[in-house]
Amino acid sequence: MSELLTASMTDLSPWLAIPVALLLVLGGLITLIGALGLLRLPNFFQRIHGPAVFITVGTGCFLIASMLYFSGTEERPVVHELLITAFVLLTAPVTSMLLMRAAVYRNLRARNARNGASSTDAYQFPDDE
Amino acid sequence: MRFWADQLILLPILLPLLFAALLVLLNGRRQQLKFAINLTGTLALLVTAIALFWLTDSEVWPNGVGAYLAANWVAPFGIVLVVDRLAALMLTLCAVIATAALVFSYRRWSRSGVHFHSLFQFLLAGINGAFITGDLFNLFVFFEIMLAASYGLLLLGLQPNRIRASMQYVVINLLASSFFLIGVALIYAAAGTLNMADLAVRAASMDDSERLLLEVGAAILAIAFLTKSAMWPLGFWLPTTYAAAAPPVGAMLVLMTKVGVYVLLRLWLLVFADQETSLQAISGTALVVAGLLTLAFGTIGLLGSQELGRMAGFSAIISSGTLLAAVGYGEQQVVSAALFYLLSSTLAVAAFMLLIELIERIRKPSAAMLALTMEAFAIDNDPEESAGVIIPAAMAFLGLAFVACALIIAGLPPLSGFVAKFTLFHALLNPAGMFIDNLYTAGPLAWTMLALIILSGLAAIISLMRFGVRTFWSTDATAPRLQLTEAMPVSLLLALCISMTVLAGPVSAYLDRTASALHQPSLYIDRVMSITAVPGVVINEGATP
Amino acid sequence: MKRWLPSPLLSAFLLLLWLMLNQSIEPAHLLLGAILAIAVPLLVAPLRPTPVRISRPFTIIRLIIYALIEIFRSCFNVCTLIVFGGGRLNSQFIRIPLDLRDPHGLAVLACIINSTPGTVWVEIIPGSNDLALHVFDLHDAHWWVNMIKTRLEKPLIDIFEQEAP
Amino acid sequence: MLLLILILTPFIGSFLAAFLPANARNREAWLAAAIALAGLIIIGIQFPQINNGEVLRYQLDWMPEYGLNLVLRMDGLAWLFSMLIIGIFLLVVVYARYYMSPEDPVPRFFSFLLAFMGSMLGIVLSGNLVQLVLFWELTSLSSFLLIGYWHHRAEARRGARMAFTVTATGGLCLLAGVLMLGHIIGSYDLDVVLASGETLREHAWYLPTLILIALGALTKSAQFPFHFWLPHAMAAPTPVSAYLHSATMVKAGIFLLMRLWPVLSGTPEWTWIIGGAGVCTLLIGSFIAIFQHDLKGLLAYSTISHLGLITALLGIGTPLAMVAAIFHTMNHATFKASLFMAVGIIDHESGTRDMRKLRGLYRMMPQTATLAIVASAAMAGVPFLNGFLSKEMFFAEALLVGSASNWWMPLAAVTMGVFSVAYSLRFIYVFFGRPATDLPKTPHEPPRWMRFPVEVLVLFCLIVGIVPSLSVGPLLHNGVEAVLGEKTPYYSLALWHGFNIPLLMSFVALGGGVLLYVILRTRFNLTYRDQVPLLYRFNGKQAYESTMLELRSSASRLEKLLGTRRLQPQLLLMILVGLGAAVAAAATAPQVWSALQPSDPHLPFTLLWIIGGGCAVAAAWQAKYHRLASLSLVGGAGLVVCLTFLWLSAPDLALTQLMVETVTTILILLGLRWLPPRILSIEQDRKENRRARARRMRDFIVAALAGLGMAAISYLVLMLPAGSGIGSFFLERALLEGGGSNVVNVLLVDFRSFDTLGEIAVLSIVALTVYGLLRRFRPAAESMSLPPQQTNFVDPAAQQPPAEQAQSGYLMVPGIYLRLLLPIILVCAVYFFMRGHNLPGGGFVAGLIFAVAIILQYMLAGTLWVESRLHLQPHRWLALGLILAVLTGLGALLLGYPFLTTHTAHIDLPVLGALHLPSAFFFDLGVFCVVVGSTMLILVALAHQSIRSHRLPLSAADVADSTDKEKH
Amino acid sequence: MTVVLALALGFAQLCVMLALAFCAIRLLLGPTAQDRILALDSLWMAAMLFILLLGIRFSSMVYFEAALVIALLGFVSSIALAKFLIRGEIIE
Amino acid sequence: MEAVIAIAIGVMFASGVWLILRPRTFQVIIGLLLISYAVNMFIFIMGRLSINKPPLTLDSPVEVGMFADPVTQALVLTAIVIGFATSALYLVLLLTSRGLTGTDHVDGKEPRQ
Repeated sequence: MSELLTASMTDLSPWLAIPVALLLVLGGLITLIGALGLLRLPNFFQRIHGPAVFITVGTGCFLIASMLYFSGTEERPVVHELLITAFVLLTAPVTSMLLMRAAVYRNLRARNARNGASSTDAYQFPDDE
Repeated sequence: MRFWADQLILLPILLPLLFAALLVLLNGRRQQLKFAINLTGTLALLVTAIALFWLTDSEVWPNGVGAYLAANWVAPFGIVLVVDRLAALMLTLCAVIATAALVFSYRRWSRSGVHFHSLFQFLLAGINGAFITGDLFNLFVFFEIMLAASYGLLLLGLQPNRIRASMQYVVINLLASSFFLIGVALIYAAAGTLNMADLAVRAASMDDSERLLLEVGAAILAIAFLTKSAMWPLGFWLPTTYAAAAPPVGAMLVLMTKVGVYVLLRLWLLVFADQETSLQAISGTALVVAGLLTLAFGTIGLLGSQELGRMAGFSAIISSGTLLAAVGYGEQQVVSAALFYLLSSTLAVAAFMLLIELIERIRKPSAAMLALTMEAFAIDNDPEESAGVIIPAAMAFLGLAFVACALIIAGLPPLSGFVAKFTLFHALLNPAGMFIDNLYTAGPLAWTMLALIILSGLAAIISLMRFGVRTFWSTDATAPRLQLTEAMPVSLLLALCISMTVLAGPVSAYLDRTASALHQPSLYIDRVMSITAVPGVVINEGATP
Repeated sequence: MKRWLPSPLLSAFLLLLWLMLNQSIEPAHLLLGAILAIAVPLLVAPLRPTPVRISRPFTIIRLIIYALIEIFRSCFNVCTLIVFGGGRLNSQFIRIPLDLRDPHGLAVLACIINSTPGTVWVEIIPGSNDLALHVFDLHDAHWWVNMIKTRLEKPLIDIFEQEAP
Repeated sequence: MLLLILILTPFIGSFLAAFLPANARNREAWLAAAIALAGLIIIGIQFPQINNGEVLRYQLDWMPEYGLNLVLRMDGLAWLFSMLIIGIFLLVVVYARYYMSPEDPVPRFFSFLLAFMGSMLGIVLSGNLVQLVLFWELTSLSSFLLIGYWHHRAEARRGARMAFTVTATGGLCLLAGVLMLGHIIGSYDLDVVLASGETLREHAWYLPTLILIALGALTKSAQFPFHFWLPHAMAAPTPVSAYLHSATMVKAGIFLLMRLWPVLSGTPEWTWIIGGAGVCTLLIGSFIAIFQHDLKGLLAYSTISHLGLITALLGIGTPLAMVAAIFHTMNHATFKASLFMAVGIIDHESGTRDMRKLRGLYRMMPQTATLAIVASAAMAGVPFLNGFLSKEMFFAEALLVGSASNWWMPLAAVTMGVFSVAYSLRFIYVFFGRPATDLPKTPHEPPRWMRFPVEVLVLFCLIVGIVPSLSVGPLLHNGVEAVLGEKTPYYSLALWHGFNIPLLMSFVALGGGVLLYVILRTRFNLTYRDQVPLLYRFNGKQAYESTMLELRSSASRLEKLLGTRRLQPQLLLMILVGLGAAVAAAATAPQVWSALQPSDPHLPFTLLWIIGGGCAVAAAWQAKYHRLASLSLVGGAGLVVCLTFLWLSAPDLALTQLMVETVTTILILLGLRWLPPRILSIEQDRKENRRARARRMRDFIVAALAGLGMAAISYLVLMLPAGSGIGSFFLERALLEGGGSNVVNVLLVDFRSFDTLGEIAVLSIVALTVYGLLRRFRPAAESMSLPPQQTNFVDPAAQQPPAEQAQSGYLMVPGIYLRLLLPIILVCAVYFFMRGHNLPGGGFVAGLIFAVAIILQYMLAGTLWVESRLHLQPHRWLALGLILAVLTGLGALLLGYPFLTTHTAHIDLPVLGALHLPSAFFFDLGVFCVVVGSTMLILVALAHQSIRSHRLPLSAADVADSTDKEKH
Repeated sequence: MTVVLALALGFAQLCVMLALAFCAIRLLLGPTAQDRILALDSLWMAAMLFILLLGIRFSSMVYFEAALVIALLGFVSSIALAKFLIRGEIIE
Repeated sequence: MEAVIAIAIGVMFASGVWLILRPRTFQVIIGLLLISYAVNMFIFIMGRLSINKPPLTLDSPVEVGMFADPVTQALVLTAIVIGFATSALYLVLLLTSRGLTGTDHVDGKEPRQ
């Protein structure tokens, strides 16, 4: 761990450093929890919620931290991290939608093979009227 | 004069690249036009090669070594292209075989693949690049160009056996390329340079650790080249590949096997020749032994095979084995003789590859027809569209050509094969020079080699004669249809062999000069290291990131 | 105008993108960015068949703020559930009947829902305009339906389907 | 000069003859005869000089530095042999004109014959030993063609092959011998060689040299144990046999021995090898000859035996023996040629050569019969004929050598005499007795000119036999003198030397022969014996055939043993050899392993690589049954590699790796559809036998070793300090002289732009190859049908066409994003392209990004939809990119700089400020285009397979088994 | 202040590292294909975060582009894999 | 760090080697990918390891020690591209082989049992 502390970090004014540090810690925690969810949760439909946490919030925290940090070191507003946010927002839904659909219909096809489920059985809603 | 002579060095790579790109653009169905362009390119290449051949043997460049700084950066930083006698010779050989293969492909093969013409030109660019580059990594790049193009050409006209052969060929070459990279990387780690001449300079003054890296790197690198030159036990892909390849491609493959040998020769003599290290002695011996094993394997294979394509493959293995052993031997006389052998055997085996298809037409008329229709199934144009004149007395021509090839491959008189073997034997027996009697100069390895070469000649006689008798003297041989475009290339290659025989004196004198230059690496090194960049490049001072 | 600038919003975004990427507003970059912002949409126009119409900028801001709050709230919930939830999760699919038809509106909705931890968009159930949604820990399905229909769908309809009858 | 003409004319004639029309028997014969006559005249006018003991020499430089020149040298011996060769050739030509039937392809015959004659002349006139070998092999070759002339006959083919194999092999041995000789003596020039016999005989290599040369000579002269090829060579047309087996082919070996006699002979080894072979041959040959039924067979064995006689004489090694040898060579040529021709006439006229059928020919063809009888008498050594003289000399020499210790020598000589008389009698017997009636044709006298050559030869036999010293005395003397020089002994060629033991021996032989013949005929039923007594077990032909067969099959077996046609062993070998080479090199090199110190364990990095390594290993583990998993795992490993690059200061690499990673995944996924499903079944797994497991174990060990090697060498490199490389040069100059601050990029587009040019060439090639391959690709039958995902009833989107999916199906919402992303990604591509020279990025990354953007659209809406709206034409991109790159490079030439030299244009624009436009920019643009073109070409070509394969109608059966297949 | 920041950064890095590891473990374990794809996608995202942190730690904006590329194009292989699951081929 | 990366290269190389010795084409292509990763890393580390020293000489004069070796990076870049191209080629080849010979065995035919 020692080399982590010797990182070549530029000195930052406390007004920036403290929020950056907080954001980093928060982001780290959320990321860890998200990944833990992916690892620990028992089935796919639950697991997919884990990464969703860190993809949005974790990324957000780190990006803001990064923006603040570089704005401090470069002494100008650094906002290009917003692009990453934008891109993540644009791409993440696509992946999870397709994955969910793939999972749903794979399960359905498997059930179909077992006990002849049909396309209307794709979802089991809790309170289907 | 010098300026334009210098630019000429570039052409063997650039011409094919440009022509290839041009041919890609013509992705229509205008076969005739594409062929014409391709032929123009190849002939231009031939002219260039001959010009370089002449230049390297004249006084235009100091010591006949022409160097070119690509991108105007001096060695060892930029990439240097170097043409010396050996490179020019190989360039010419390549251009000749390419011309023959191309003309041969006119009737049938050039139509059987979409991008035959572009790939063909790319292949030439790769081979030529490998001959003239003076940079190890650049050599890798050109090897890859060459290999990639050869994969493409090998796969012309999808047939299961071709696919199977390619599966081997491609994977083995990919692995060999990995070895190549590992070797180059280690050499870079050891010497901190990629330029071969600079490497030679630095290799002379290395500390222990660098030496270790260099030697391991060189060993791994050597495996890559040895695989390409089909050393036993790394060369089993070769007969299969040759047997499967389309004849013009096969002819080019014959040349490509020699590229491995060429590089070994170049690096070996350039970098490792002057060093009295254990590596040199051991690996020299190892190379000779490996060459001999290859030779023996080729002999056995040749004896045992029935199929013409595989026979050609084993002939190529035999010639590789001979060359490897000769390179390992390293004496100037031997190298000179080996070069003669290289020229003669390459031309002959290439001619043989081209002949195979024609001969198959005699053998199994029905099978040949079937193959033709199978091809026709997928070919754009009608393959029977008459191209050129059908030559009379096809049978006699084929017979003569076959005999000539067989004679050269077996090393029987009167053609160049005999001269080549004679010079090789002579050099082996008199390594110290002309008839200097020294019992110990010709060691047991030389004797083994001599015996093996004789045996391989014998095997070639037996095997080829068996085949020839069965084919040409069989009762159901049918006179094949043969066109001028198919007969001409074969005749061209054989005519060259014959003229090599008649002009053996001048040719071997030239090769002696080549070999002696090779044995004076300082000529090459000095030339490469001393060439200066064209001054006055705009210095970009105002550059802002 | 229409011919040279098929989608002004996109062009503006691209110019912004270019400037942010280069982190500069020098004239050279502005010029280049402008060229790109005009040229690229023209080039890709054939591949983007659906036109976009947007109105009511204030609704957009309100929506964004609400979405952000929702995201953080759910994030906290989900994190708690992952860490302390153990096996007591009630993960369910729910069906939400939608009135929103505009594909772009749906897309934004999908973005918000997926960005909100704890909910994942599955698909618009074929043959209907109902959304299948997967909820991480379901307590009350109706709450979800209401929340989405009022807080998210309504503004989106306003934004994207204003001119629609 | 005349000598050169002499050598060249036959070859030129051979060439001309090949082009004469097939039915022009006369013209060809005239051509051949004219050449022969010209040759005779040329030789004739040399006689005075030769008679003066001069040696004619003509030299043409060929390969002087190898001591190989074209040297023509004529001395007495060569003169004599040339005379024989051309003289008999002339007669054979006349004879052949009548012998050959009009249906035969006569031009070829004369062409080969002329070539053969030329090569034979080449041998005798060679003044250089290597040149001699060259012509030597040429005779083997042309005789091969002559023997196989009637190649539609199996025995002709076999005979030709056998003759060629044996003689050519001998030729190779001879070559080796000559090379050694040359090495010992220091020259291949005959004059030098002949003068340095002492050097040779005292040299340590004398014995191997002798053996090799002897092998050459003995095989050619059909000496024991190589004699077996000769009888089979009788399958040739009779004129050929007459020529080859009397005066030429077989005499080449004899000639060689004579030629090198001054150098090689005079040692016990010589006597034992040459003499021994000769004696064995003469006995065996003459013995077997008796039991032949074929006339030509009899003559063949008789030839063998007479050659054995000459060889034995040479082996004896005394000067007088040499005289006898030369003399007998001439005599044998004359009588044997005439006999062969006579047999040819018999064969020609009666249609058979079987002595069991032929009877009483004397009545039908009295003149021919007389000639044949005289000739065979000469063969038997009857007085007043030439054979008698030389045989008597042989007896004399045998006696001389055969003192008390070598008592067997004269005995052998006499035995041979006895046998030869016996077989001569057997031969003559066909002319007597009751005329046969069961012959295929009714024999009668041949045309006048067909008999003429026989008459001439028989006349020679008589003249030489009666007045030897007058007729051949001077010729013989010249020949002998050429060989022996000062050692030439005194000898007399008189018919009568008084009563002496040789004469006695002659008579014993004559008498014994008659007696033997009578006994054999009456007691042993000679005529009907099928096998040669005692020696029938030794069947050379059988041995040859089985050797050849065995050679082929064992070679084939050995090849399979030593080689393989399968891929896996080859790869295994490659890795093992590579490993071995590396280890060997490391072992011989200086040892620096002590430099290795443990490095500090960097925790995050370690963790990163536990992940990476785990992914790699798992990918290897899953690749067989879970392809998708394996692919994802490789993706994971790639990602870790990418992070490592980034961590270790290589952002360019990281970017490139990321993009390549993505494209590769798409690529493999595109391909995965066409691979057969591989379903893991535990049952099958259990069945896998022990061998498979052992194989896996072995591969595992090899892989582990390879990995260990790589790790070790990597570690070593890392622990050693970096030397002074070329890197700093680039760092210092990239910005100043290369005009870019991203050194890696400047390296790629400037310093080492040549590499990049090559790299884009590789990309183009691969793309073109892939396109070519896939254009005619036919997927396997079972993968033609749609994947299970598209053939079920549960998925509502199963049968939607792709455009519909994107427009209103399940892809509608994602499609919005993907379509919006397209312009964004394109702008990013431009961004990465523009900044490449100064910051991480560049044409390659930009190209890949661009291609991915397009491919996303393909994935979204299907090939047809996209291509109906976008005409990308990847070929053009590719070609134009290449051309752009090359032309940019060539632009430098216009300014007088080398290819690819970078230039920067500085343009000052109002408002915008200074603009630096390096030519590397255009080069990079070329790279970009090529990358886009080739990536698109590859991916699209693959994607097209789906629309090309048939869309099969959905069937219930498909649905039923679709679910089983869905396991990846 | 630097120490605080460095500590926070170290903590964040460790967390992301562990997240990477968790994703990788899920990638290894599966059990279904969709799990693996999800894990791979998360791995990419975590890697992006990792790169961001690396950039902060080295105070360098060079690393930004790599993160940008992942953000923009990291999803491509995931959706390709997902589409493969849905349709059995990725380009129809 | 050095040891880690060395072992990493070794592991990837070993996995790749093991895979290319397998009989199925898919295994081989995955193996080739892994080998090319390993080799690329290998070339890369020949310039030794350097952290946070990307070879971007943004300002002159250049302090050489502050930058990683750019040469190996350039080499790896070329090698990555070429590796990508050749694996694409092999992939298509294996598909073709599969289509034409009906098997995904590397020899184009199933081994005799």
